[in-house]
Amino acid sequence: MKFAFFKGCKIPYYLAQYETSTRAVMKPFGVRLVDLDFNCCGYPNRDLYFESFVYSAARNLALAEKKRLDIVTPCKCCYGSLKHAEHYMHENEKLRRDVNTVLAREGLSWKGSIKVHHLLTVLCDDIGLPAIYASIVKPLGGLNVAAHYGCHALRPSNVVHFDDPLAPSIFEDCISATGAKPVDWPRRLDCCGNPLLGKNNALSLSLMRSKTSDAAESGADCICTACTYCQIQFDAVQSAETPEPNRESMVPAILYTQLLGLSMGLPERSLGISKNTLSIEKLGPAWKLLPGAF
Amino acid sequence: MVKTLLESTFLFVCLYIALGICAFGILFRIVRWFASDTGPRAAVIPAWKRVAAAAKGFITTVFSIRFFLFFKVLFLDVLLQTRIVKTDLSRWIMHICIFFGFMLLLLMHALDELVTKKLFPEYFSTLDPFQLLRNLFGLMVIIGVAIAIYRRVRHRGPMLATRYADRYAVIILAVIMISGYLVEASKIVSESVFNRMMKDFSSASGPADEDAIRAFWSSEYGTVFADIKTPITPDLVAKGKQLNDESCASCHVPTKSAFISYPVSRALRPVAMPMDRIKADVIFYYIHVLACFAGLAYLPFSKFFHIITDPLTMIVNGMSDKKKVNQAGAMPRRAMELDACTNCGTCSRYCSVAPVFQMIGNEEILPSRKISMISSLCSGKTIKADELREISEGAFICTSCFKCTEVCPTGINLQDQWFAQKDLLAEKGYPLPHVWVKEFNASEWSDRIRAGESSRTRDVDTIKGRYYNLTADSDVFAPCIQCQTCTNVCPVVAAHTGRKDAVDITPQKIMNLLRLGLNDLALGSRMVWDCTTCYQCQENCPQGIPVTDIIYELKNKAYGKFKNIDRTADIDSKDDAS
Amino acid sequence: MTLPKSHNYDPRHIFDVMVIGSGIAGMAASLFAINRKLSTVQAGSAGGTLFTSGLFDLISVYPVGEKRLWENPWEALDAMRRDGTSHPYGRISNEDIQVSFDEMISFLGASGMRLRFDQNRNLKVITSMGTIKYTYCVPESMWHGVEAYDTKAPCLIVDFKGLKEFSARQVATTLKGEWPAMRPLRVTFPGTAGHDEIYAVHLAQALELSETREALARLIKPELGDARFVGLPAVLGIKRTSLIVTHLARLLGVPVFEIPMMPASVPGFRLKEIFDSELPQKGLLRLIDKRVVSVNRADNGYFLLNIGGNDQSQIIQAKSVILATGRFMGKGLLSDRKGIFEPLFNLPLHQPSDRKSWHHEELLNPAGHPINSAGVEVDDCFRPIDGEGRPIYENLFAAGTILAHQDWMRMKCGSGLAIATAYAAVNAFIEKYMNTSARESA
Amino acid sequence: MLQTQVLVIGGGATGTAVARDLALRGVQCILVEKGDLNSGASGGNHGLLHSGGRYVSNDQEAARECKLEGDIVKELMPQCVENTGGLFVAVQGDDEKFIADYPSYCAQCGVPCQMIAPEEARALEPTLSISVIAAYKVEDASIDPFKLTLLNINQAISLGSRLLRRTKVIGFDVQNKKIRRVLVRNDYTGDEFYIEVEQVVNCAGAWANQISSLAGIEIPIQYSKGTLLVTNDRINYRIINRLRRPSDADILVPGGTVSIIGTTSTPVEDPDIIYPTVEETDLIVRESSVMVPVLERSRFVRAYCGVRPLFGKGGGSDGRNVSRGFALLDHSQENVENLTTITGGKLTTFRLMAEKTVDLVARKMGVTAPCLTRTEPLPTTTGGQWTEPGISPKTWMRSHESDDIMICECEMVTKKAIDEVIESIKKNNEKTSLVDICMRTRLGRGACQGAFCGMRAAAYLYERGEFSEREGLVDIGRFFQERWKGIHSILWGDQLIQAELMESIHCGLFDEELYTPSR
Repeated sequence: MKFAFFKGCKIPYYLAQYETSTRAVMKPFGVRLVDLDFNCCGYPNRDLYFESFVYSAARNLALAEKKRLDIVTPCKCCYGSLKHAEHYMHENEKLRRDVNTVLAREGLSWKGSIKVHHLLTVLCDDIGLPAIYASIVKPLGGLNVAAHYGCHALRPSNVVHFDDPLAPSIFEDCISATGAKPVDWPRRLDCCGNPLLGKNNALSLSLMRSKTSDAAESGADCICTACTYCQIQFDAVQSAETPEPNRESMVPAILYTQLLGLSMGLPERSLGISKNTLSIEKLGPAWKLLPGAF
Repeated sequence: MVKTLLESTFLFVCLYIALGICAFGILFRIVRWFASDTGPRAAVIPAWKRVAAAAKGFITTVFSIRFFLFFKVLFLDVLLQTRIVKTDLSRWIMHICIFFGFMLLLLMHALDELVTKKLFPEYFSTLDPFQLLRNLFGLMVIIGVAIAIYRRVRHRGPMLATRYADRYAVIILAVIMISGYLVEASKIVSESVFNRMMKDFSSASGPADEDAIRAFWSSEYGTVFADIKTPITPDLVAKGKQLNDESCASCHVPTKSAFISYPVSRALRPVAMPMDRIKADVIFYYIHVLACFAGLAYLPFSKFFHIITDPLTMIVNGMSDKKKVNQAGAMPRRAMELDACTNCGTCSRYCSVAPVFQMIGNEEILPSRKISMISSLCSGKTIKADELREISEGAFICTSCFKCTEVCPTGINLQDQWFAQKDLLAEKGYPLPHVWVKEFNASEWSDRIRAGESSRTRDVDTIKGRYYNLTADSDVFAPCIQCQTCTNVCPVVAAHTGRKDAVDITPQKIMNLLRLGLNDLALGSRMVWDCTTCYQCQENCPQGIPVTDIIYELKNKAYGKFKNIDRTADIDSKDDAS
Repeated sequence: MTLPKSHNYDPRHIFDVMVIGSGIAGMAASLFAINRKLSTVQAGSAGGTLFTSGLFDLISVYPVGEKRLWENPWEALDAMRRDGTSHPYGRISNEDIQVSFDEMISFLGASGMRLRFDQNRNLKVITSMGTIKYTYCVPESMWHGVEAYDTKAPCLIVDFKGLKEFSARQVATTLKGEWPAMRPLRVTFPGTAGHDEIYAVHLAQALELSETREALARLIKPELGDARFVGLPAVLGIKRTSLIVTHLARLLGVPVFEIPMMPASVPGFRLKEIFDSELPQKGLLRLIDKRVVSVNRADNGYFLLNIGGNDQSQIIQAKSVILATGRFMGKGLLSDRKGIFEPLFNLPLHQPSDRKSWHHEELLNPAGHPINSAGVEVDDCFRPIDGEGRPIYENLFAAGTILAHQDWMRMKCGSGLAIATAYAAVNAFIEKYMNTSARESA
Repeated sequence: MLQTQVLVIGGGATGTAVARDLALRGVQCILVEKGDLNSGASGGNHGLLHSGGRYVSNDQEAARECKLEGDIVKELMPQCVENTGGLFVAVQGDDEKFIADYPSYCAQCGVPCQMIAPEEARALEPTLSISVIAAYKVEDASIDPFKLTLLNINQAISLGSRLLRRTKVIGFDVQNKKIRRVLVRNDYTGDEFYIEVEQVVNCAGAWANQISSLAGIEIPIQYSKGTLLVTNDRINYRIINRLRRPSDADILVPGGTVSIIGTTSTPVEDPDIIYPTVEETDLIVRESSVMVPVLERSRFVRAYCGVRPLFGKGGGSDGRNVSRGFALLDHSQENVENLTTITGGKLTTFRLMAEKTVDLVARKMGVTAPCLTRTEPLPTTTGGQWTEPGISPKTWMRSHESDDIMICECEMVTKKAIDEVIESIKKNNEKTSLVDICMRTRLGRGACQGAFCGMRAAAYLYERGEFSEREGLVDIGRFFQERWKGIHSILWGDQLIQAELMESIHCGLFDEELYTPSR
């Protein structure tokens, strides 16, 4: 299997561990991730200019199309954005024409011949859960994990086609494969608040805290993410914005690729665990029980 | 003979003037590094703090393990310019040609007294390999300049903005090179130069010998004589060669090894005599030297300055820790980086949001453009409001991906510049649109929109989207049955952050404002600008209304209208209840 | 363990049943089909159950024109059968109705929503309008309200500042005549100070956290007085309702109950949550984001259903279809100025001759508007029939409110009708069609 | 016993304008209205301030009057007017001669009119059909008749007059050719009482004959019912008239946030028994969509009708040829010296009608004060401004108290608006009902037609203590019925879904039909 790897803007500098851990866990399954000269997925621009958002995304699609590679992205926001652009390009002929005219300036064109995948759907569907179960050498028994779905991959479902938008299970299935126990939590499908960071911090943090308290009340040891922005929010932002007296109650966040990598027995360094702001050692007893962890 | 540089009082004075200007210019620019407000909260960081921070940074780096990075940076980045080779081979070739050609000419030729003679006591400018190398180095520079000009013409456009100062620099460089070759060529063909040499150095005795040498120089060295009396026979040339070997060869290798100047001299033959009469060689010499002085004087004010700033930047950034940004120390560094930028356009080519520029045409999105705007932003110049608007749009479209910093051949910490720019813009009243939009409430925005529109009737045409028009199409929102599901699933409405920050209207109320034709009232609402775009409302709407897409469109339309509104102007708010 | 996934399923699979519609009828049909090991796929929009109040009506008014209320729903059903009505209930025995209810109740109970009922008696529930509603079955969270009303014991009704759909004072004032011991209390819901308007679902989400419950109890407790019950608007959580109800009761020292209110209804969200997450666990393939755009029939009689729209359409093959698309709100029936029609199969409909006779001149006319009795006519196997009474397709069934000759809003039989007809349709399919196809393959 | 100088009967535009005119001349009056303000023709029309263009071909007198009065209303009562401008457009198949003659008709009446190209008309009004072949610009405007009436009566009240709503005149006590006392009955309480009067002005519109017959006088009046439809959102910016001789469904009036299309003209026998029918609704949609095709698939939220009192007998079958001019009748000749009747006419000329009437009454009374309504601007008063569409959300979004919630979401009517309305009703010592609030605000007039806001408003009135025991339950039933009158003929498509939702909540869940007394 070979995919064009769409990192998005934040991974290289802010969340390098997501890239390294993704590459580390994909390698044993024979998945090759190819780097192309992608640009921004377009999402940040959608607030201001619709057409520049579509064009940015479409250019990425066209680049992958030129190489005849499907795209896989570990970021749910990028996933949603690329899927949206795909949807609009299919739906609106005038838009398709105009975007293709601009793409043609650099010898590109969009035909819609490739697919966009999220990391989880590749794991779950293309690699398949049985293969993942088979790759586990250190099951993470005793760890209660709250799966945070991330909005932009899940909704609107008629555009993103990710999973059942109201009762998705793909993430829990992936977590179960590692031996950890997915917890059911009321706010699992809610927003992490990151889209509002820098725009309305009070609101952004309020959204995040309603999720972390819910995860804690539901008995989760950690929140598991599969999205660049969600991870930044629950990890770096939570850590920076939680005042001292409440720091003990922070619920740490872990990337799914790190979780999977640990259960596959991959070396911690390749997973970049130490790069997470909130140390997973803080997971306390549950984590320490893990066979071979630390 | 022309007096050497040191012997001509005029040139001597010129040199000192040029040196003076250059030194003053460099000093001026360095002072400016510490005086420029290249970051936020400049008022509370006076220059002495910046100097202190820079000094402290210097000292701590020198006495830390990081000092060893110095050699790595110097060798790989400064000398071999590996940062360029990563992104653009032709640029690297261009740059290596100019850099090495020019530096070697400088050292070997311009500073021959100080450098070459010290290293090679037998040095003489008309001896090989020096004559050959001089031509070669000159050629390198010319090739480099040609590539540079070709690239500028070929990749013209906003990605590779050419400044006027850049053009003058290239012109001076070209003049120096061309005049240099012309000095050499005109000397080759000059009879009077030959005669002077004969007078000073020749051991020839008698006209026969002189004729022989003249014959030899005429046929082999390319000198053009007004009248060669005797026919040039091979014997005469052979004799001339012999005499030449005795008295000239120790200083003059055959001019053919000047493989550029010699062909040029051949081309000059027809006009050699008149040229010689007007002492063209001296004129060219003066042009050459004065152009060099001009270049020297101009150095701190032109692109040439990067010869100094680039290595400095590479060294400073290569050795310091990018993650620890201290504003006091960062300010002079940023100012220096602004001087180090050569406007090569690499950053723009790799910019993650460059496609946005393709679509909306705002050049201020492009990093190469931004960096030059930052200079004017920091210089305290008054910038027009609409320009500021464009600049801030460019600043906030940046996604902070660090790609530009990664590829910058000069190693400028561009991302840090952008962060500082954003902060500076926020200080000037241009923060992120999501933030400035809250300077007014929805109602006040609506007043402002109306103040700018003459017609009293509802105006839909100006808020039409190009591809979708959800907010103006009643088929889209009319199916609303007021069930409140959208509001009930909205996490933003649910977030209780106190009345000051609470959303003003709910998604359902937005649908109703649209239905009531009060679109303007929705545009500036907090609900629109605080929407997290989580799509819960849209996914759960039993009537299939694209609520989130509508909110997105409202943001687009609001931004389109608001950005042209002067936020500082007072307007009469119309009393609706009248 | 590989359950079919909405994002990844085998398009070649032939399903036994495709259920179209995601209201109570669609959910019930899917549940019954899966419980009978049929391979089942369901399509329908997201909000199908959001408008349900959480009460499970069987029947309480018959005949509607007379506004006759029945204490015992089974007797009402018997009376209706005696009158020879063509109501869909007439095609199902009381025993089957009972069994279908039991199956649904046990499913919901196992999924965390316990329902309470009194075998042969309709329960009386206070509504937020201050009316008393007869219903068959209530969620446990509302049960103490039934008890409180029966005993007219001192009771505190609490509402929240800014929740504009629910007024304790309205409930208490309206019921003052028959229940003088009821007292209203207004409190500011914890954490919502400074917010002008608050919304039921958000309160429910907030109550999932124990600290919110404790804060709320601290506000109510001092005002308790002699109250032996505390009534609250129906906002007691979505996922952990039983826990919240018991926790609040423990904190307050008296039983608490919920009062159903108008949409958007929290109990509706609860049901949606249960159906959405539990049915796929049992093996249902849910295509919740998809709509059935068109239907074709293969030569072997199987249905080929075109799912989705513009860019991503897919064909699903199913041996049978249960149409549970509801009425106008559910888009099972569409209308224009000339008449009503069924958009998917273009089924013949029983309907008034012209629009003039769709509605009465009084909205609250107890006889009910004729348009509300329009719909799909079916045979005893709940297959839509043509003018001659013959089934249109052997393998097409209909259930729920799309059926003709019923006015669930006046008879108070919405959920009962949905559950019982879904049950009958699934069983009819198994009996008629699975056996036939088994014979054919043999 | 109540006493008054003048008793005005009828709380429509004319009656309230008469009350205001009298008050401005220093004459106090009592205005009795058997229902609520504007419950007759004043509330059942387009809300169109005619430029006169509509009448230039068939009633030049009316056209001139409209032009003059229209200008006065625009100047003195701007808060009730949206000066939209208007268009007359003809589509393929319309009478070409009429189209060609139209400018000269206008010129004869002094009504400004400017021909524009069909393309320009479509640029101004994008919803116009592509089959438009001719268009003229005129000076039509839209007017809010509810606000107009409220502001007129409010000024009269502030000058000392009184309004008695739900008060029906049931008898005159005539002595010596003069009405001495008027017997009235309050329909809510059933109380009957006398009002001692000097003069009686009969402004009962379509009910004028019923009033005059109490004094034994017959007034020849024909009743013509006109039905109109309200769209869910505003479709046009200007008033769009069909350029032809007056006929069915040929005027589309934008009224704030909606558009109103009508009307029909059907003779009826009894002005009390009128409701929009399915046939009329279909006719309006069919006819109007020729001019504005989008109406064929638009969502309509309401149908309503008014009955026009047409003075005189004869004329064509639909009453369109009977004069729309007004009739001022001095009943002195019929032996009742102090009774004056004003009837007929149209909304645009309501002020003129009042002026002429009060001139006559003042003469009878020997009052010499001149008419001031021709020069004095109409003041805005609290409680009177909330009928304007969009005013409530605009005010609320400008700023509001923290407890000022929105009771009605569709039209965004706030608690504050409702409070003000209740206070203004209480000033008159009356009890508030949901129907009253609906008339004085936009409550229940939007898409949901009361399904949600009726419940919230009832809850709020309980909160305020306006209702005791089951009063609110009964009142909400009345409110729904009032709304239902206007929707049951337009229930198809989205609006049928809305109605189903309404019924499923109020019958399916709340069992309200079991609590409403059967009729």
